[in-house]
Amino acid sequence: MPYIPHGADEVAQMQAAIGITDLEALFDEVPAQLEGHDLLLPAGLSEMALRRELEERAAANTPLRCFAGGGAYAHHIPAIVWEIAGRGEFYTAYTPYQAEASQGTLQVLYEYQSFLTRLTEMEVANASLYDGASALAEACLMALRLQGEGKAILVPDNLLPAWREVLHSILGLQEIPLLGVPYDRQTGRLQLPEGENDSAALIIPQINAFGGLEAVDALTDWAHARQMLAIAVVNPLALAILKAPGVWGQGGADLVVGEGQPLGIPLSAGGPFFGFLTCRKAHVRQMPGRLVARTVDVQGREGFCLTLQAREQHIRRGKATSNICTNQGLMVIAATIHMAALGGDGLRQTAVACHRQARRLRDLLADVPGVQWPFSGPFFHEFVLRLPLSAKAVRDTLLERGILAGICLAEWGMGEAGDLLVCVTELASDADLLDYRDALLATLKDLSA
Amino acid sequence: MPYIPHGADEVAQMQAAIGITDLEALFDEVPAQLEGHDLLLPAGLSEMALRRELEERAAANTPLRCFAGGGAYAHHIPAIVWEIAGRGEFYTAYTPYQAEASQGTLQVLYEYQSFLTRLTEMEVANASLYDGASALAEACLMALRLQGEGKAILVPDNLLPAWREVLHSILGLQEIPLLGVPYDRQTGRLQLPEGENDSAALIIPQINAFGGLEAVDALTDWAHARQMLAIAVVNPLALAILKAPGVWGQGGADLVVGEGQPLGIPLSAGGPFFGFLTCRKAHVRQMPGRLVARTVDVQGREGFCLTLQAREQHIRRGKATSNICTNQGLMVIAATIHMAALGGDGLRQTAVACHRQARRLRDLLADVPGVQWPFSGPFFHEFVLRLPLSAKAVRDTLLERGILAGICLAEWGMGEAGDLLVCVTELASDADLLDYRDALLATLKDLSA
Amino acid sequence: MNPTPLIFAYDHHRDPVQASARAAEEGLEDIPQTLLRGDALHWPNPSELEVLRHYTRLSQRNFSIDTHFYPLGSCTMKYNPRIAHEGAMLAGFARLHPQTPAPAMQGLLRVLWELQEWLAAITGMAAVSLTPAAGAQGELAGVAMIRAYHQARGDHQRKRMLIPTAAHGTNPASARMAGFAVVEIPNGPDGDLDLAALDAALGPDTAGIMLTNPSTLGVFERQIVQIAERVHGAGGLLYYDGANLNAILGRVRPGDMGFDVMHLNLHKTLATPHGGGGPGAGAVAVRERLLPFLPQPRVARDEHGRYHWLDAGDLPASIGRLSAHAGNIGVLLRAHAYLRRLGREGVERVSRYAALNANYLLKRLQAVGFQAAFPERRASHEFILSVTDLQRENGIRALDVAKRLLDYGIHAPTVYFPQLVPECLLIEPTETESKATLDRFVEVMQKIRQEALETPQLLREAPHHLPVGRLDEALAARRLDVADRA
Amino acid sequence: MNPTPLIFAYDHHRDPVQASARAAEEGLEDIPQTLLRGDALHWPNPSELEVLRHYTRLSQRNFSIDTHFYPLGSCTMKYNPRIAHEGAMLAGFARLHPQTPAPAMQGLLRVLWELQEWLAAITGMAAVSLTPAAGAQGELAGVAMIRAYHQARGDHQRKRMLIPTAAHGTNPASARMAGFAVVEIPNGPDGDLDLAALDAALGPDTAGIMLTNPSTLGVFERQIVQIAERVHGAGGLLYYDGANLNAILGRVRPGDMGFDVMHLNLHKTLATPHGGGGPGAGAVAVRERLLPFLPQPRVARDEHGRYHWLDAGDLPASIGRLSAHAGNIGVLLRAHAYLRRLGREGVERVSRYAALNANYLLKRLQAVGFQAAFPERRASHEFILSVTDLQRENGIRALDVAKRLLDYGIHAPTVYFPQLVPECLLIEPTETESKATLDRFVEVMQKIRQEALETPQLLREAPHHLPVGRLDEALAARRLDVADRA
Ligand SMILES: Cc1ncc(COP(=O)(O)O)c(C=O)c1O
Ligand SMILES: Cc1ncc(COP(=O)(O)O)c(C=O)c1O
Repeated sequence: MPYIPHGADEVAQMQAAIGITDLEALFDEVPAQLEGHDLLLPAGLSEMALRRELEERAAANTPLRCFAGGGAYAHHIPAIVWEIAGRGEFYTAYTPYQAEASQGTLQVLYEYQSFLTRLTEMEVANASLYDGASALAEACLMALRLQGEGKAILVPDNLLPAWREVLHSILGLQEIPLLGVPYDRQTGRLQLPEGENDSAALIIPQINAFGGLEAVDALTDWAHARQMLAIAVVNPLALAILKAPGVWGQGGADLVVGEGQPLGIPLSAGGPFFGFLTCRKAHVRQMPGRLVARTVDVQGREGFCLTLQAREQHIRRGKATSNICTNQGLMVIAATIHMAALGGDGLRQTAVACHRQARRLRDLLADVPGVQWPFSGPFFHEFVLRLPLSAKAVRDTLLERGILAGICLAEWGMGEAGDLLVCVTELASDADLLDYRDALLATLKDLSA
Repeated sequence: MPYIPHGADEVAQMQAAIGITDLEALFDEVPAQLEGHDLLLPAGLSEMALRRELEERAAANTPLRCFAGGGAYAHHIPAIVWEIAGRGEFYTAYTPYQAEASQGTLQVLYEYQSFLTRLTEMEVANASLYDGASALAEACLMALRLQGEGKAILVPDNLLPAWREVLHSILGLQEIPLLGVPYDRQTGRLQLPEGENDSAALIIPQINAFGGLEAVDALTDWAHARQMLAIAVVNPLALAILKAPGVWGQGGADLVVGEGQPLGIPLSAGGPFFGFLTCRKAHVRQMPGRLVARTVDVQGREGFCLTLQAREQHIRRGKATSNICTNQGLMVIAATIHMAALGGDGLRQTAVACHRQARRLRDLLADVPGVQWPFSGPFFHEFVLRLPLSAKAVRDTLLERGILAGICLAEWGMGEAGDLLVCVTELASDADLLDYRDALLATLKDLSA
Repeated sequence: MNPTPLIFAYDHHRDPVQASARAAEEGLEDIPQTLLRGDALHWPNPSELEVLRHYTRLSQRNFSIDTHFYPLGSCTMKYNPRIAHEGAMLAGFARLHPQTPAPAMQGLLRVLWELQEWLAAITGMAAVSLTPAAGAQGELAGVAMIRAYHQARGDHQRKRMLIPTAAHGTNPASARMAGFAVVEIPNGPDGDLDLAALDAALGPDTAGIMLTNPSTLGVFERQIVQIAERVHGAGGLLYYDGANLNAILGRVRPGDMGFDVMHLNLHKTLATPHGGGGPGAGAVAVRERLLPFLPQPRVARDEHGRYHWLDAGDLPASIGRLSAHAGNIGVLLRAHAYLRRLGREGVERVSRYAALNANYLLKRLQAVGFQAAFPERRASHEFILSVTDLQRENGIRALDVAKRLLDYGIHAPTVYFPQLVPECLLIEPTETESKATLDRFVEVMQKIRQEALETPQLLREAPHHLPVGRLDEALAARRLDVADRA
Repeated sequence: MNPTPLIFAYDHHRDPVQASARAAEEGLEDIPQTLLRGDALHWPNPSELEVLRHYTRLSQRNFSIDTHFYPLGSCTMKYNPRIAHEGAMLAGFARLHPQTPAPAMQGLLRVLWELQEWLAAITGMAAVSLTPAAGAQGELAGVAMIRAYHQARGDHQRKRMLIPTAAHGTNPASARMAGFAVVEIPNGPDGDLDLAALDAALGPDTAGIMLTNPSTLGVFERQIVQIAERVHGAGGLLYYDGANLNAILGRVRPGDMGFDVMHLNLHKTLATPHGGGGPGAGAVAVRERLLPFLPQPRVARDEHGRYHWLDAGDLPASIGRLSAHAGNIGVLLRAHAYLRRLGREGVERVSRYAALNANYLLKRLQAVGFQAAFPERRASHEFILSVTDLQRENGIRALDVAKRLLDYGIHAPTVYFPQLVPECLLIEPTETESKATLDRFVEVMQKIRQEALETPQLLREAPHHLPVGRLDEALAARRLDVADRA
């Protein structure tokens, strides 16, 4: 009996203690007509057979050198990160409600909060939300609580399309108006909406869906000038080199959210990742999600515990700041170890390496005939390449050469048919970049022949 | 600086404390002519580059379905085994000389000793030797200490050839006579030497190099009748179903050794494995290697510590029972977890499954034209197949089909050119057996064409 | 004797150069200065050993399933098989980019498709979407589908969601987040729902009801068939909160009880780990009539046995996307591995042994003097004790019992939930614990009961044997030190 | 509060049938009854969770590098990089059967070949065999090669091996195991070898000398060039015990000091883990003249860059095979990964920082009152303190200091080795520890010194804060309970 320890004698003794002779009796309060349906599941496997099957399934996914980004980035994760995060004491603990028996998790979460506030230059970070996109939806709801309900949210058209969809799904349930903000077709960067506007908040993506860098200072000031909150959406790795949202413009962004995946989380086909959210202390009572605080015990020894739980559903129920309960704890533990393992220098070096390799690839591709750059302006580690042929056809052909060449913007309903969003991280060696160039050259030749 | 934590200020402070201004000064006692040679090593790699290289090197080893045995066996290892054995607290501890700070390792070793004594039905097990073959050499030296020096050891000709080589290498240094014991060409089993014999000990392999089962009761009694010690060499997994050496014949074997690898140790191209050695309590003072005992602390609480250290080199130096110091501790920890994870039932089921699948394959191969069984008689999970062609040619061709078909006895200097030693374990599914049969059929056809 | 400093203590100042000064030399000169970070990041630079040692030692300050009995009610802290972790971490899964075209991820898609099928079989529902990241997001998806369903029928007035008072906090929070008003329905003294109150609440504005069965009171709702009839009769739909599915796994299917939509907590019922607070997975399952509204993406199989994603284009009536990708895939892989390992027989066994352990524990704890909240009822997979007797006697509260349990190396049960039972302990042993562990728990509880009566101060000041004593939560909220500042 | 029972306590008696009764039904009927096990095996049948919990909890009862500072002299307890573990456990390595033909294991053979080359470069030797399983087996191989060398030259009378009194116990034990008689050579008061005693011992029966440099006294043997000249002059060979190689790694090559043969402890110098007592790897390196005698197998590369094994057939003069396969491959993989990560620069840095840490610690400990065994000498990578002053004062022994250190969460240094320095502590911090860790060690040692003078009983009864107090080793040997009987 996999995972059930009971021997026959033990079952007999336990039944006797309960006063039954058959385990079926334990279900005598269940109306009979509800039971006894055939369960259409296959037979169980031994662990040995299961491992073999898992390995076969894993092997049925083609290994590819990854040049796709779009909100999920292939990075090196130091071996110690999952070695530690996978330790049973972290991996199989529950949410740290019993603080004294959870000081390990709690201190890690406190350190995580500290890392994130330093990275974003904000004052408070929660202990995670499901992912970047849903974190953005939560940030919008938080902004509306701060700004008064009924107002709109300004959503950039160059925000990642899946993120825009999530905003529509979640905020749409409360019929919150979402107003698009267009981008300049030459630069891919946001165009400031003209005229009056009494929306609650402006979302500012740094980087945008094309990998481009926005004029974040001006955008922040524009929002603040109109009594809007500025909600920054940032790549946490990029913040090692880019200006922290806490100091954007005159006043800094009010809320900062992002996808934590670049901080030590495996791509894993899109999840589990984690969303982060940081804000100013003044707004903490409207914050969704868990918070850990440093405090002392009865003897005055330092310790950590959950705090401001009255914001949360298990206390406040229908009036909570969010319905979130289980969050992405283990991902945050891994991210904390990852941030520590890289250290400040390593984080910066990684960001720099990503960008340097991206620039190198761009330079190499300049030699490829027919290739264009639809957008001018600065970028971080990701850019749009306009191919003279269908980007989809090119991408699919490159798969056969073991390369995931990028994301076809057309599949996102953006850009033109030839547009490929290409991302380069520190994982790509110089040889990989040359291979990419050569494979692209060959493919363009083959496909145009 | 990989793995060295010192910042520049710290180095400066430390130098000041020492009273030097340059690290080179720390080596001022080293004669100058000894320093300054060029170190011909490649430049260092980042962890990222190293991981990639390691994966490439691993991938440069062909994945094969394994039908080779000969002292190293492919078994399923439950996921928890290395998950726990790899925990830093086990993985990076030293030999448990400081008992109070090593109760984890010590209790595991005590449990290991208990498992092994129960498995072999002996009274004492040491805490490991390097591998099965070197453990056998140690057992022979121990037998000579017990029986008086100058005597010979009887070494079966059907003991694994590498093990015989090790005996020659190690015992040869002390010029100990090793006398071969022949085997019957029909059965592959040992033939009892005739006439007088005042050797110190007889080695009895169960299973022998052909996978065959020996008449262990008779062999043990024969040895004892001549005042020899009986040294059993056993496969620990097989002991789940085979008679324990402690009860062989009238008196039971005196020393039991074996290769521990089948108990949860990855094949890893041949090591690290571990050798085990069990004996009767009467002989414990001649035992090589570490021993853990249960005892109590100052408050009467149960605890564990190393014992009878006076047998060991760090106390007894040149007169120790062996020169062994570092042994195979972590392998023994893994083996203990493995034995616990399988449990008594699981161990037996595994042994049964191995043998059942081996019989199945033998039955399937009966259909293959030209194939013979050179040896009659019972076997455990391994047998010799006589092919009508060079076994080497067949094996090498089957590699291309992803199958390691077995071991060519000719490469061991045993048997005939067509002899292939085939091992089947629980890892082989019924489909694998059919694939083996089909691949062999096809290969024999191709090669004879 | 070894307090653990924060990671920020480890700084060897390897590289004191101002970050901004380095931009050009590092190859960032194409990025305008105004967009670059000005100050250096105030981060530590620990060595790899320092990191490893720091977090390894911190890990040892946790209770966890792998180290302690953890009978936390409503949380189903069962064994999380390690093989599932090994499988999910295989490079072939862990390194897949979410934008990989389907032909290059057939292995994964097959796993997801099978999991959809199996969850449909387990729940007795027509179809499944795996995307919700946890139970609460599953609830949100579920009630959003109820909303979409009514709206698609032009039934716009159905704005009220009925929820038992005993329900988990996420239920009302999710309903509110989906734009519903919440109406609370009380339970009767036997733990079952108050049918009269239900009738009174039902009406043309009823969108539906959110229930879990067995309920959060640890007993099976015996009137479920009648409730379903009445709610359906009033035009409402039934939502099943799958948190307690372990109690009936492989035995009773929510679809057969009359539920229209539900989520499963894969991180409870299907043995994926809690990770100190997540990640979970809250797959949703629906009857036929809600199928068009399922959140996307989902996985489909074509006639050639090839797998592909269904997304916005394929699912026009979908409530949409709840996260940027396809949900917590790594968790789904683990749940799939668990189901594959157990198979049909193993799955059926789960609820039987979960119930055995709970009922055994209940009986034995009653025998040593503890009061059950519903003594006349069978326990489901969990049950409630109330220590109001100890409170009356000596002022001992559920919290004190909980903290004292920690001293004995046992994680505390859930306390003060459900809120309507005073001084309650909600105890869920799960099927993966042995009789010996349960017996030790009884022995410890008996000892604690005696301590509560004889040396109550011992409980009030507990825990005594952990790295920290009882923490000052009031001070924590007042000071609000939630980040270590540089 | 939670003593951990033995694993044998977990038995759920799942299958009470007598083993032998099942033989036929299981498909073992082809094996004669007399060869089968009669009784059932007296083994537990724990659940997977019980196993996981039991051993996870036991692991927490260990000190280890990953959790504690571990300045164990002569053992080089440096950080064991985790990436090396990950690499060695890759299926492509871990599942290789040793009898895999060379063309199907080119990846592994390349790694081993490179490691041979790199170790030759590091040691300044001509060739390397990786097969010895640990230092002591390396020593045996080494002295066996010395024996083979003399015998090959017909020099049969060379039966005596010279070994300093301070040497590690394995040196004389290995020499004896190889058939040599051992002659001990004393050290002078400054730690260097007594040259007069050496001269007196040298003669036509001298096979060689076994040395380590820096010696086990923690100082560099300054006369090494002279020693080599004299031993070589007498027709003997020099064996280098590589245990202390970390002190000179990348800086001084044993080959340049005049050694003919040596082993390396990869589990010390090359950062492979100790695993609670092994496995190690004791690769041997030799000068040209001993090359023919190296133990087999070794790896060679042909002109096409293909790798293959060299074994008995290729190496007729080899001392032979020391274990059934090619040594502790998994350990070798880890050592290779470490060298690959560090590269030339990193390797050179090791000895510099190992020496910095040791000398810093020595100076600071002297400053707080501890006595160095060789105060006039530089420390190598380690150094010796002697607490005879505390013994005289209060009867405090090195052991008491060691046990008290455990209370402060620091693993004890090596004590009573080398045996010739009374009440000694051999302290080796290694290069991977930070200044902060060393400073804390000094602080704790200072506190312990004070305790030794003021409250000596505290030390004599230490440790106080570990799962067990000081254990009764005499009772252990007397009772000899070395296995739990069924
Ligand atoms: C009864 C009940 N419902 C819903 C939830 C919410 O599930 P999740 O934490 O996965 O969001 C929980 C979780 O504890 C629960 O116990
Ligand atoms: C100086 C010295 N020589 C030799 C050895 C023996 O090495 P091993 O334990 O690897 O056999 C040791 C191990 O502690 C040692 O310190």
